[in-house]
Amino acid sequence: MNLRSETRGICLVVTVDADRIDAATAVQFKDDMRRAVTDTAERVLLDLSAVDSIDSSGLGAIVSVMKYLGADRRLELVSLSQKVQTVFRLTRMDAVITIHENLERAVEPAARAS
Amino acid sequence: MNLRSETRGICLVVTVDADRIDAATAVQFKDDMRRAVTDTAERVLLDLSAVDSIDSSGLGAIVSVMKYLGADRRLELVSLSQKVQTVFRLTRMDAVITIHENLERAVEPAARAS
Amino acid sequence: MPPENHARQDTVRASAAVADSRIEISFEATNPAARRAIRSIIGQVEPGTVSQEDIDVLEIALAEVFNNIVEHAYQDTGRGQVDVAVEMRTPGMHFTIWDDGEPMPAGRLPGGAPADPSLDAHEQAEGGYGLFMIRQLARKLRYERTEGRNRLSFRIKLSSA
Amino acid sequence: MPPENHARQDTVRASAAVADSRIEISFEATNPAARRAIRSIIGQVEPGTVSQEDIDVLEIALAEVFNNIVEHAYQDTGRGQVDVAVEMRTPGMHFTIWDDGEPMPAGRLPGGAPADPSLDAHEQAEGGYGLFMIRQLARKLRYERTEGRNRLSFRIKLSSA
Ligand SMILES: Nc1ncnc2c1ncn2[C@@H]1O[C@H](COP(=O)(O)OP(=O)(O)O)[C@@H](O)[C@H]1O
Ligand SMILES: Nc1ncnc2c1ncn2[C@@H]1O[C@H](COP(=O)(O)OP(=O)(O)O)[C@@H](O)[C@H]1O
Repeated sequence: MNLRSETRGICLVVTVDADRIDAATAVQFKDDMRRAVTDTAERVLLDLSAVDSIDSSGLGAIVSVMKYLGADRRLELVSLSQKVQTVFRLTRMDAVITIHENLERAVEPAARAS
Repeated sequence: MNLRSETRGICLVVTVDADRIDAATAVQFKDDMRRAVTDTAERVLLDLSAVDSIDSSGLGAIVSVMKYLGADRRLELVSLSQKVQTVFRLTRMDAVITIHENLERAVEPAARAS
Repeated sequence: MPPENHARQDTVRASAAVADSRIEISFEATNPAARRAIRSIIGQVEPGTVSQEDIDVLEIALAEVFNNIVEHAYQDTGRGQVDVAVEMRTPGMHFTIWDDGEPMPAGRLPGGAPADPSLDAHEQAEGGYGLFMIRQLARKLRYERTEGRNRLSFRIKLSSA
Repeated sequence: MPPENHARQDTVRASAAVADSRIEISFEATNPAARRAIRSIIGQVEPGTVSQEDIDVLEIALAEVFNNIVEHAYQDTGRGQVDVAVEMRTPGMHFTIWDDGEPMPAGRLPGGAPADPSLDAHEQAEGGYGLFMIRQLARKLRYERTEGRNRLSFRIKLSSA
């Protein structure tokens, strides 16, 4: 799993450079994410703009990263494809995790307050 | 098989309104063509612009229409898709039947002389 | 692999009416083979006849079902055959899927569960979403354990584009 | 249909190395089912990895092979099963195709013939183009009649897009 990370103010932006987070790649994603988020800011923005689809294993991996971050740090998602949105909607995960339309919206002050 | 025909000077233009001439439709095509070309001018232009693909059965049906027209009347083809061209090239049928890029070219005087 | 061919026997039984709307696909229980099988099934849909949203739903449902077989029924051994019978029955596709792996827990299809809105994000379950999605997307979902095989059948609605 | 499953037996034999690059597809010998099977096979190609020209060649070759089985081996009865094993082996797809219909004339694969440039258009043959195209497009083409089944195998080259 290719991850690129970059600090933006109080946020760490992690960009996934793969077209799927699925059964075949979920474990790798989880491991690489844990490595990427060590010692970071409060907010981790996961940019999924390159990701076309995700399955329940990928979803499980994202939950596992959230568990790893614990109660004090937050994982938020950015730029979901139609298909990825469908998976978040079907599992009602869209009600418990913050999802931003794009990176600009995610880092603007209003979003920070939400 | 939907065929539309129209007289254009000394030509009868027959337009195929189907996306394939294949094993499933070849017999119908042959029958409908024979009906369409009764008592017509010397040149029959078969407009294939709507046809995406053809197979050897479709090719056989076209040969059968040419046999029906005999030595005095000619069948010429117009507007072949990439895939249809490939079939004519592979079977070397492009060397024995006149193929026009488009209808304008087919009906212009130069083409008539060829 | 013991390919006792129940899929084929069903074909023969069902052949009269639906024969030429039915195709069978078999693959080894690995993730790459499952993905190719999904593309192969989606490829059967006549281009332009079905909305992209319905194609997405088809892809999501099949991925969850096949991944469960690879991961749970065959326990990620990468060995074992998956047989799929696909029938076009307007307005949808009907699937029957067989495998020779482990049965479902307690011999029944688990319910699965969605995210729990009363909990924080980091307190959500890491699993169970697969079956919850399958149950939401598939109609006439039915699981049976017969003659040592798992048999799952369901229908996915496909509305026109 | 007597689905004596030689396709499956071959799977087991060949499974070790190529297992997860192999998918099997079965369908009834009708033109619509053959078309769906072709779409299903083309769908297995990862989108964007292969040139449109190579996809066209794949479609043309499979259409000729399947149409011959529908028309000649099963003589347009619409009854009879066609089993296809598809293996991805870079740089191409390898096919093995079985049917239970009539054997090839004289038990051998005919040559087929192209148009004859020394004849006028209206003097050309009406048939024989199918096999000629198959022979031009397929590599390692091999026909065998074994245990009452026809078995045709060949490879189609797929170069990257
Ligand atoms: N095909 C199957 N064969 C055996 N057990 C299965 C199968 N599919 C699902 N299960 C069981 O059902 C449980 C729930 O499945 P699912 O909702 O897909 O979540 P997950 O795969 O994330 O655990 C699995 O943990 C497994 O115990
Ligand atoms: N699968 C098959 N089973 C039996 N006979 C076949 C098969 N394929 C081809 N043939 C024989 O080979 C001949 C040539 O086939 P082909 O080149 O496709 O031309 P056509 O189908 O137009 O006759 C056929 O006429 C038929 O006699």
